[in-house]
Order: sequence, then C-alpha cells, then structure tokens
Amino acid sequence: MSEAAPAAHVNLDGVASTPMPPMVRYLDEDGELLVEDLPMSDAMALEGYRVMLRGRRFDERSVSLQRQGRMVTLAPGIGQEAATVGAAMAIDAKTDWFVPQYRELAGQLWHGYPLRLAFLWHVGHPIAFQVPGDLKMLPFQAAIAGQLPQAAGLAWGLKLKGDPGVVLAIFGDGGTSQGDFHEAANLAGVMKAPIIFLCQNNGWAISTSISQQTASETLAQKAVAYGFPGIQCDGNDLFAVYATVREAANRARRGEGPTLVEAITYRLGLHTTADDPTRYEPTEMHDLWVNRDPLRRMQLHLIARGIVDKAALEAIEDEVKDELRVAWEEAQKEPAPDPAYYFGQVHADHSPRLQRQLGRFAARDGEAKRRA
Amino acid sequence: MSEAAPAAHVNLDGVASTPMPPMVRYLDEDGELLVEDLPMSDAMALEGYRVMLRGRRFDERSVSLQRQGRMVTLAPGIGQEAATVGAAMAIDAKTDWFVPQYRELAGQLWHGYPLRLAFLWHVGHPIAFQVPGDLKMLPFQAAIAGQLPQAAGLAWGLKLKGDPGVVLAIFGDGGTSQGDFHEAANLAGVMKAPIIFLCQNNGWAISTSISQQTASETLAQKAVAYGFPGIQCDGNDLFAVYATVREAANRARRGEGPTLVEAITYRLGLHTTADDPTRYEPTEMHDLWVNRDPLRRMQLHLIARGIVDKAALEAIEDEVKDELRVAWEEAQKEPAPDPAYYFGQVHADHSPRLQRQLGRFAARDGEAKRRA
Amino acid sequence: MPEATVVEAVNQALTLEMARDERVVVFGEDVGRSGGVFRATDGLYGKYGAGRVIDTPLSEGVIAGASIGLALAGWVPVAEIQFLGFVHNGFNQVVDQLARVRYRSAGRFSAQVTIRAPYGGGVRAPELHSDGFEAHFAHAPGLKVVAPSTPYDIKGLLLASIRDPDPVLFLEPLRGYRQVKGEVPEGDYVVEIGKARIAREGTDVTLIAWSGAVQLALQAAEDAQAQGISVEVIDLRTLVPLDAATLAASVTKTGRAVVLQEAPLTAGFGAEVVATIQEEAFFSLQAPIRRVASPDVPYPVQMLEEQYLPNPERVLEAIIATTRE
Amino acid sequence: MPEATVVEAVNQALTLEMARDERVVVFGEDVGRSGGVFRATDGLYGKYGAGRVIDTPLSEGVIAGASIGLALAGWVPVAEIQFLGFVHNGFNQVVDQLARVRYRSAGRFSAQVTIRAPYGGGVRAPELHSDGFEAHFAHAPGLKVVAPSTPYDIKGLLLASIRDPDPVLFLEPLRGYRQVKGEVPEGDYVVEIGKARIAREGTDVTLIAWSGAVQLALQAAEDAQAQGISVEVIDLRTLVPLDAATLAASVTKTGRAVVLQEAPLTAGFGAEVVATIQEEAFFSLQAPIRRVASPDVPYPVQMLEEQYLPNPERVLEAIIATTRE
Ligand SMILES: Cc1ncc(C[n+]2csc(CCOP(=O)(O)OP(=O)(O)O)c2C)c(N)n1
Ligand SMILES: Cc1ncc(C[n+]2csc(CCOP(=O)(O)OP(=O)(O)O)c2C)c(N)n1
Ligand SMILES: [Mg+2]
Ligand SMILES: [Mg+2]
Repeated sequence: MSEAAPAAHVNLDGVASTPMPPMVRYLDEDGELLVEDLPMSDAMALEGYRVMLRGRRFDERSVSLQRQGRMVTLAPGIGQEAATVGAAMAIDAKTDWFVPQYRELAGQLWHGYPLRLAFLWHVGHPIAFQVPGDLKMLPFQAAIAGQLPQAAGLAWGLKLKGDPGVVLAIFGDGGTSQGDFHEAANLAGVMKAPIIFLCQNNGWAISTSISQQTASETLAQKAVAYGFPGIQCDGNDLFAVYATVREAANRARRGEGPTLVEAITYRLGLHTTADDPTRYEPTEMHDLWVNRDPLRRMQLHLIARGIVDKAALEAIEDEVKDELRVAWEEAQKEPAPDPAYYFGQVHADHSPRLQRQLGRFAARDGEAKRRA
Repeated sequence: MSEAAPAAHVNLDGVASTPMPPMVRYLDEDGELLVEDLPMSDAMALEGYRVMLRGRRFDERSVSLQRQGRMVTLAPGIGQEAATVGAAMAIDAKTDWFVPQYRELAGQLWHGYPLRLAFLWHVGHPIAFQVPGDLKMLPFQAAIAGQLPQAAGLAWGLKLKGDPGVVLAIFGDGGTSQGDFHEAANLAGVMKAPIIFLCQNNGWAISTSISQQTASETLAQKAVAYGFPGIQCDGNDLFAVYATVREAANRARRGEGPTLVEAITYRLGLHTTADDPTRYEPTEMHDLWVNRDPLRRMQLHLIARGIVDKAALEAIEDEVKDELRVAWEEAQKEPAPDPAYYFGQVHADHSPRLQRQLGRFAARDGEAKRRA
Repeated sequence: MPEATVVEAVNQALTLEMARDERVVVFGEDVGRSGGVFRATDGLYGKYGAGRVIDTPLSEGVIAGASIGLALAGWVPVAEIQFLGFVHNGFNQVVDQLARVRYRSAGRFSAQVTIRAPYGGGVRAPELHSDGFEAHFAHAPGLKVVAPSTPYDIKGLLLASIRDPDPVLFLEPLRGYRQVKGEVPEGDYVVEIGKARIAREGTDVTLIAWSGAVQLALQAAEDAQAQGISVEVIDLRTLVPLDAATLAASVTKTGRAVVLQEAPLTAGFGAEVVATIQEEAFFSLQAPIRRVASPDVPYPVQMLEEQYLPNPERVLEAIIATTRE
Repeated sequence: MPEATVVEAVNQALTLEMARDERVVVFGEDVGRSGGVFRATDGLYGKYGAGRVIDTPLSEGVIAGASIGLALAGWVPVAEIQFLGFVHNGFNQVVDQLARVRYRSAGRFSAQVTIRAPYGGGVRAPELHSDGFEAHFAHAPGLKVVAPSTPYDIKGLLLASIRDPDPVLFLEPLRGYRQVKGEVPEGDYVVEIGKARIAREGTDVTLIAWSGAVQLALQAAEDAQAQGISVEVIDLRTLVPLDAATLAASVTKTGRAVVLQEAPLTAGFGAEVVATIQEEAFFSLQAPIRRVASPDVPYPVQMLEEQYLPNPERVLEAIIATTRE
C-alpha cells in the first residue's frame, strides 16, 4: 500500500488521460525541417527514400495486377511507408528481429525481405512465408495482433540468452483492441523484454474509425498500463519514426525494456483490394492526408536540402521500376508450389495417416532439395 | 493528428507512469478518522460492519467444514470484506447488477444473496448458481476475468435500453492480465457503458505477486488505456471503498461511462483451501496486513465513535453466529441435486439425443416444479 | 419465387427480423456504415440506426462475451464474426461463457444470442480466413451449430436461430456467398433447427455434407449418376443437434455412406457423423463409411487451395470405392 | 523399480530434462517458488533458478504465444497451463499460432514446445477445471496431443514430448495425479509418441480409453471378466497421431469395440476413434462400436460429478450390450 496519501476524498478529475510527451516530428508537411539536427546522414535519408518508393511502387503495381485478376486479395501500405521504413532503419538487421502484421512491406524490404518474394506473397505462393536464409523476420500474420505474444516471447528469450537482439513488432490501431496485444505488452513489461511495439495508427481498421476502436485519447498512452513508456511520432515523417524507434531500440538494448511507439499515419489506399473506402471514408479526410503523403514530403525535403534534384529523383524512379520488373519476372518463374512439399511442412516427422494423405500428391522431383 | 506539437525530439522520460489522484482513505489502520465528513450514516456503517462480519464468520466456518471433509475446495475472502461490502453498499440492489468473480461473497450478501445458498455453493450444489428470484447478480465465475466481457455487455445493454441500472463487476489483480479484462474495459470505454470495474488488489494471484503480474505501478492507472478514470482506494476501509464506488456509480448513472477502482486490500487467508501460502508468502507481509484487518479497523472505529460498545459487538457476533447456524441447517436440508433437472438446463429444448442421455436419470418428482 | 444469393438471404433475414422484433441488435466489426465486409448487413445501419447496428472494437472475445450481457439486458443480439477462424480469439467466451449461461445459472438466465460467421474455403482468402473449424464448436455443450447451404435454408434457419432461446453459432458458406443462388420467399418463414434435408434422392450410397460442401456433393452425385451409381445427398443443415434419424433412414436404405468434410480429417465433425451412423444403422451397413476431407494440415495459402480441398474427383472415388466393398 | 505417482513422474521428467538440456525453460502460473498448484514443478525453482523456472502473469494466451518466441530464441519451452480448460483463453495462440509455426513458415521455423496441462474430472474441482476438452486440440493440425495414464508412460512420454521438434499438448490426468501409482525407472527413457498400449489383453471386446479414464476401463474389464467376457483394454496414450494399427489389430481379433470418453459425447475424440476403427477394421466388426461418454452438457459442479461421468456400471453395460449384438 502506498504510504503517500494519508487521507483523501474521491477525486476523479482528469485521470482518464495522462500527460504525454509531445509527438516527435522533424519535418512539416512540405518537408521543411522543424528542428535543426537530423537523426541520420543524407545518404541514409536518400536510401530510406528509395526503399519507401520501392514499397509504394510495389503496392501500386500489385493493386493493378490484382485488378487484372493476377493476384489475390492484398493489403497495400500506401501512405505508410515512412512509418515502416523509418522503423526498420532504426534497428539492426544483423541482430534484430522484424515481426510484421501484413501492412509493413516497405519496412520489410529495408530489413532484407526480397521483392521477388513479395510478389509471390501476392500471388498466394507459400514460398513467400518461408522467410529466406537467416533473415531475422517472422512471416506475415493474418490474425490481428496474433504475432504479438510470440514477439514478446522472442524478445524475452533473447534477453534470457544474453543475445543483443531487439524485436520490432508492428501492428495496427485495430490491433490494440485485442487481448493478444494486452497480454503480450503486459508480459513484455514484467520481463523487461527488449521489444518495440510499433503501432501504425492509420486511422482505420477496415471501416472502423479510431474513435470507435477505443476511448483512449492516444494509443501511445496505453503503455501506461504496462509500466513502460509510450510515445507518439509523426508516422509520415521518416526522420521522426527513425529517431523514435532508434531511441526505443536503445532503451531495449540497455535493458530498460519495452516501448510503445504510436506512429500517426494514414492509409491512403484501400484496406484491401476487396475494400471500398467510399462507403465510410470522408473525402475531406482523405484529401487532408494526401497532402501529408510521406513520399511527397521526403521528395520535397531531399530537393529543398539539395540532396537530389528532379533528375536524380527520376533516375531513382527508373531504377525502382526496373527492380520491380525484374522481381516480377523472377517471381513468375517460380514453379507452382508442390503440395507434397508444403503440406509436409506441418510436422518434422509424418504419421502413417499423414503419409497416406500426402501420398495423393506425388512429390515433385527436387522440390524438397531445392527448398531445403 | 494532433496539431499541438510542431516539432520535438524523442523524450521518453517519465511516461511509463501517470499522475494519479491520491488513494482514497477515511480511516487509518486503527480506525481513526482521517477526514471530517463521513460518507455514510452511523446506522449504515453499523449495518456494513454486520455484513462484513457475516462474510468473515461464514468463511471461517466454511474453511473449518472443508477441513472436516464436508465442503469442496473454496476460496475465502478473509481480509477483503470492506472492499466487497463497501462496493455493494454503494450501488442500489433494486436497479444495479453485481457481477462477481469468486471472492466477493461478503459483498454479495449485502446485495441480497442468501447465506443458505452460500453454504450450498461450498458443498458443490448447483442451486447456488441459480441466482434466486430477480436478484440482479450473475453466478460465481471460475474463469478469471471471464465475467468482464458479459458485464460490459450488460452495462452497454442497460444503457441502450435507457435502464437506470449500473453494473458493478469485481475481479482480482491477476484478472488484469487477461485479454478479457482488456477487451471488456475497452468496449465499455467506447460505449461509455455504466460500469464500475472493481479490482480487488489483494497482493497475490495464488502465489504470484503483483510485481510478477504487471510492471504497471498501480492497477488503477490501467484505465488510462481505455479513456476513463482509474483510482485507488484503501480496500480495507469500508468508507473509502463506499465513497469511491459511489462516485463511480454516480458517474455511470450520469452517462459518463466506466471507472476502474483499484481497492488495495490483502488476502489474509488461503488462496483456496488447497493452497499453502507458507510456500510463497513472507511472514512479515502477512503480519503487516493482519494489523490492517478491515474488520478490526471497523470495530475500533465504531467503538471509538461510540456507535457501539463491546457488548453490542458481542451481541452482533452472537446474532451472526445464529444466522450462520440456521443457514447451514437449512442448507443441509436441501435435497441432493436432481441430475435430470440440472443437466436439462443446458438448453430450453432437448434434442432426441439429449433426451436419451437424460433418460438415464429418472427425473425426480416435483424437482422441476420446485425449481421453476 | 424471387431468387437470392446466400448473402442476400442473410441480409433479408436480418432486415426482416430487425423490423419484426425491436429487441434485435446487430453488431460486430464493420457491420455498421460499411454494411459488413461481405455486405451481409448492408442497409441495416440506414434503416435501424446507430443504436441497433453497431460497429465494435476489433475484438472477437468481447463481441461474443458482450452478447451475453446484451441478452441479459433484454436485447436479442445478433453478432457478426468477420471470419469464423477469428472466433478462436474469443473461444473461451463462446465455449465457456456464452454456451453455459443457462446451464451455469441452472436456468435463471439464458442467452438468446446468434453469432453469425462466414467460413470455409475456396474463395482465395488470406491465411486463417478459410479454415473449417466447425468441429471445435460442435463439442461445446449448450451451443447449437447451424450450417446451411442454400439461400432458402439460410434465411429460414437464420430466422429460427435468432428466435431460438439459446445461443446459436450460425455458419455461412463463404464459397456460396455470392455464387449460390436459389429461390427465397420474400416474407417470414422458419426452417426448423436440427433437421437435415435430402438434397437429392438416391438408392446406392448416402453422401453427407453441410455448408459450402453441399454443392460439391451434388456435383459428385451427378458424376456418380453418370457411372450408374445413385447417390442420396443429405445436407445436414444443422450440425448440433445432429439429425440422426434422417441419417439412419437414408443409410438403412442405401447401406453405404460417404461423409464429406472440408476441414482436415482428424477429429473433424465428419467423425461424429460416422460414429452416429454406425451407431444407428450398423446392421444395414455393407461397407465402411468413408470420409473425404482435407489432409491433416492447416488451410494453405491461395495457390494450394485447390489441391487441399476435397474435389469432385475425390468424392466420386470414395463413392465408387464404397460400392465395390 | 521405484514407485511414483503421476505427478511425481511429471516432476521426475522435468527435473531430469532440465539437467540434461540447458535449453529447457519451465514457465506458467505459479510454477516457480510455489512449485505449481499440484507441485508438478516442485523443486525446480530451487535447482534451476529464476532464470529457467518462471512465474508468468495470469494469461494463458501469452503463455502459449510466448512459448513460440522462446523457441525461436533457442529455448525449449515447457509451459504449464494450470487446468486445460483455461487454454481456451489462448485458443487462438495454440491452434492458429503455435501449431502452425513450421507450416506457416514452410519449414523455416519450428517450435519445440511442450504445453503441459492437467485435466479431467473426478477430483471435485470447481467449475471449468475438470472439463475434458481434448477434442478441441485434436483438431488442430500441427499439434500433437499426448494423454497417457500411467506414471511410467507419463514420464517417458513427457520426455519424448519435450524432445519432439514440434509442439505437443501434454495432458495429465488430474484424477490420477496423486492416486495412480506405478513403477517408474529412475533414469532417462522415452516412450514413443503415437503408439497405443495394450493395457490388458482380451479376446471378446476391445475397450479403448485414454488418460484418467484408463483406470475406469480396467475396472470395467475386471467386472466383465467376472461375467465371462474377456476385454482387451487399449490405452491410447497419444491421441494425435492416433495409433490406428493397434486399434485395427485388436478389433480384428475381438470384432467388437467400446470407446470410453470422459468428455460429453457429441464430437468428442471418441468419434474419431470410432470412425478410424470402422475404416480400418469394418469387416471384422460384429456389432456397432459403442461410445460411453458424459452427456452433452457442460461439466457440472461437484455434487453432480458422479452422475455425470461415465462409471464402471455404464461401461460394463456397454460391453455386455455389444457382445449381445
Ligand atoms: C483476429 C482478427 N479479427 C478480424 C480480422 C479481420 N480483419 C482483417 S484486417 C482488419 C482490420 C485491422 O485494422 P488495423 O489493426 O488497424 O490494421 P490496418 O488494416 O489498418 O493496417 C480486420 C478486422 C483479422 N484478420 N484478425
Ligand atoms: C482463466 C483462468 N486461468 C487460471 C485459473 C486458475 N486460477 C484460479 S484463481 C487464480 C489466481 C487469481 O488471482 P486474482 O485474479 O488476483 O484473484 P484472487 O484469487 O487473488 O482473488 C488462478 C490462476 C483460472 N481460474 N482461470
Ligand atoms: Mg489501422
Ligand atoms: Mg489477487
């Protein structure tokens, strides 16, 4: 029992909220610097821009291929590239883990996930879930917030091992309503696990607005419930996201435990290609956020600071276009998945019943070897 | 996006916590008044004391009967009577609902649950779960925090109906770790449902201490995550709990939504009769809290203020003893439960298969009628 | 009679019942303004307003759990779960709470609650959206599980489910949502819960299916006919309580049975169907009851769906095999 | 050989494996200082310390979910769920996450995780503590389900489960925890997952049971013997994968089978056993396979437990009935 308060009447004023640190911002909507010192080098900023663009053009390409019936239902990350790339840049792909939901592709590209596999994801090929090599990344996660308990366990496990790694776990505003978020955050708090909970608050969970999702004034303040810090950053500002997540990663590495970062961003595209935002999205809201497009902002910034000129930007566009073309070509060369192989991945060993079931699918020559 | 903060660096200092209102207290550990104005009349205070005592003696009696092999495993509420009775007193049994976990019996007695049924609960009789008459109370809940989503739904439903009722939902410190707590609180916040989440922080979830349960400094501050107020009160101080819950109930009735009340108390007895606290509980801690016994505190207070004298207290003891004797006698008269009747309560109508299954149990004459 | 798709039949039932019974509230993720991701609740928000058609936070547990409380407060909740697989997030609330309201309280309380959920494969949905988890809910005493296949039955059984005094899990076939059309009377009617339907009469083999697999069963029956095998197709419509009498009568006649289930084989609901048939009609059986199911692996991503799911060839194979034994 | 109870056998296996394999971590509610509510982890905290024997917050979801992450970090997690029923609170984490780690990642990752949970009735536990929910987990591809009955098998199968490269749900019979004693070798040994055990040989009827119900089956077999019926009792030991060969061999010999299941009848694991037997040994069967189970209602509170659970009389009745058909 706290000994501090010897006596008091009931006073419930103002305790539904909490004083929060100011939202972290570096750039205004037109890419003007709002603070002096930048958190990263110009070269890095340019590289970050390139990956954001890669993500954007990939999504656009995918939506168009989906419209042609060549891809499955997919969830583009258009408008959220600064949030995911900025976060990915702030951790170290050599030691740190990237745990995605499904709308973080741009950030995953930075972390090392190949474009070719990204295309294969969107054609529904299981190879896309087989995170390649020893890339420290978990597969895409369709269940909202389902990845968070394992991410917390992973961070806790790294800490118990004395491993220097930290975990970047990403999820959406809707994800904060799930028990999985709560239980994972609480465990991470108790274990002081080295994890960054990055919530991409993009304003919507399908058609559900943030005010229908929670009465909490900010999502960042939810961290108060778990005894670790929460902070908002401008999710459409690469520098802001980078600086915030970097500080959170540093805390984690110093053994100070988790941080909840709320990246304020906006889904400029569709929830998925099956979605029709005109049913719920006010056009003014959309327009407002078009002006806050993180890609445009970064372009303006890079040009204003003389890091690139228009021609250089064009060149990058062309390079990205080329990369996409090559990756899509490669993806199309991927043979159709061998059911015997992929279904067989359910267990290391196969029971007689499973063996019989898989017997229906004549194992394709070399598939197992090729994938192993 | 909040427009307030034009620019900022990352500052994570001190945001893991939140300024809380002081803990509500009226009495010190020896029953001395710490504030002038009392929240209830002397008569009411005395009546509250009586019900606390009833709960205490019931639990003691039950543990002893359990030790004799006459009762099932049970979870006494010894030491927590002020928390549950104070809360029950603050709502209106005519309009308001009491949603228990399993360690709130004293409060349930105030709300109208009969002692006879309480004994039957502890002998494992299903009739104890058939909340009698139109008593606004849900049955005991064995699943930690499992009652909270339905409590939130009930409060929401009352509000949608324009019903004046509010819901008092009680759970333990361990319950705050469950997703059910989180999801229920979040929904209640969004719907501004008239509900009081009363968390009895009794220091332990079986052998798990509160610091192993959460890194949150207080449990009350978890309300910040849901956009409604949270407040601590001295859970061993009948007046403090009463005043706090009353204010929360008033808020709810005024349409201002939920409140999380953390009643700081302590389990002076066993987790259940199957528990052995010597395996985990430091004796100093136990001793500390023996001195904070809510019953003793209330006795000292009532005597100090001249509301009762020792003889009157003795008389109340005798009356309670008598009540318990009568209730236990009545409980023992309850016929063994008729399986045909109770198993049949699974559905309003019975499928042929179920009928056949229940056919094994010859329905006892009159049972259905008696219970209907 | 006018025609409707499955999802239109759902919508008709909801529209009708909300008008008929003011206690009905519809809620879930995205059911309000947007009308649900499949438009099952389309138009309800406009007609009945934000007080009775309510978007909830993204939490299946509290959708299921809160439905109990709404029922206790006097409402008749009809909750939508966006995809059945996600009820797993609130499994305890469904199985341990919702299903037990009446039983736990020895009859004092009850929960007239319907939980609607589309489910089943074949529509190229992302991972976890297509899994056939009906068996998990069939083993949850206190819960009825309804899984019709035709628009007619969907409407009539949804109306019956909403009016049932106890909780019903109402499964809607994703695959048939917009593809399967059928005649649907405009007005009010109910189809009784717990009664199977002979979807096609036959004499040689009984083929049992439910929900999205019924179409496949009919297709296979057609193929078998071409080979001179007369297949009786039973559409279970309700899984719990199971209509053992209809199963027994058919198998007594045919002497042979094949059970078709979209879910992975082991411990799927097909096992219950087999166990029940052999209990009720053992001495008529001339061959082992065969199960056609998905392999014992989770539902795969889209490119492997076709190989994973039972197909007409596999069903036909089983039909032929059973007649040869 | 020294004797041990079931819970002692669990404790031996954990103690031994933590010594043998430094990657093993034990965690769950109250498993640390207090040694678990049933003392299954007694002594581990003292021996292996707070870094490897860890009390968690009260949340089954994150216990199951975090076990995946711990495995990815290189640990071999052995999680305790205090009572099986409460895994429902993390059902999605078990069925949709833990069971799918290898499959979802197409083999890149795996989860060498054991989830231990006591379960089953007959010990006068409060509501929800006794329910027999094994069927829910048997229908979760990617998960093995082990449910032994004897101290010997408990130890050998727990060691095998911890060493299995994939997730195993390890069910411990509450009823046998302190009552069932048996010989248990002191050292290291494993019992193979996926193999049933002939608990008693017989020639007239095959009686199949698992976990806490095996004792009951043996009792009934004894009673039947007194009536001149020779019953072969099979202790499944593993539910998934099911040992169909042992079932088939026995029923081929006896021609009759009774399946005993503590859980409510409908869609319980017994249905899978019936379906499998009739698939594998139909032409040997001389009578329908009977199921003895609890009625289709939730587990009751203590005073009704005895009437609810299958008892020797009911099993004997079924045995006799099947021999008369
Ligand atoms: C547990 C669960 N429930 C429901 C769904 C269906 N669903 C898919 S995306 C989505 C909204 C997610 O919103 P948010 O978390 O904000 O992420 P965003 O899509 O905005 O990136 C829903 C409800 C799901 N995938 N998982
Ligand atoms: C969902 C669930 N998990 C586990 C248990 C087993 N269990 C019973 S009581 C208890 C501790 C509860 O602690 P708390 O919520 O603080 O309540 P208290 O017993 O202290 O009143 C646990 C883990 C349970 N009943 N329900
Ligand atoms: Mg969102
Ligand atoms: Mg407690």
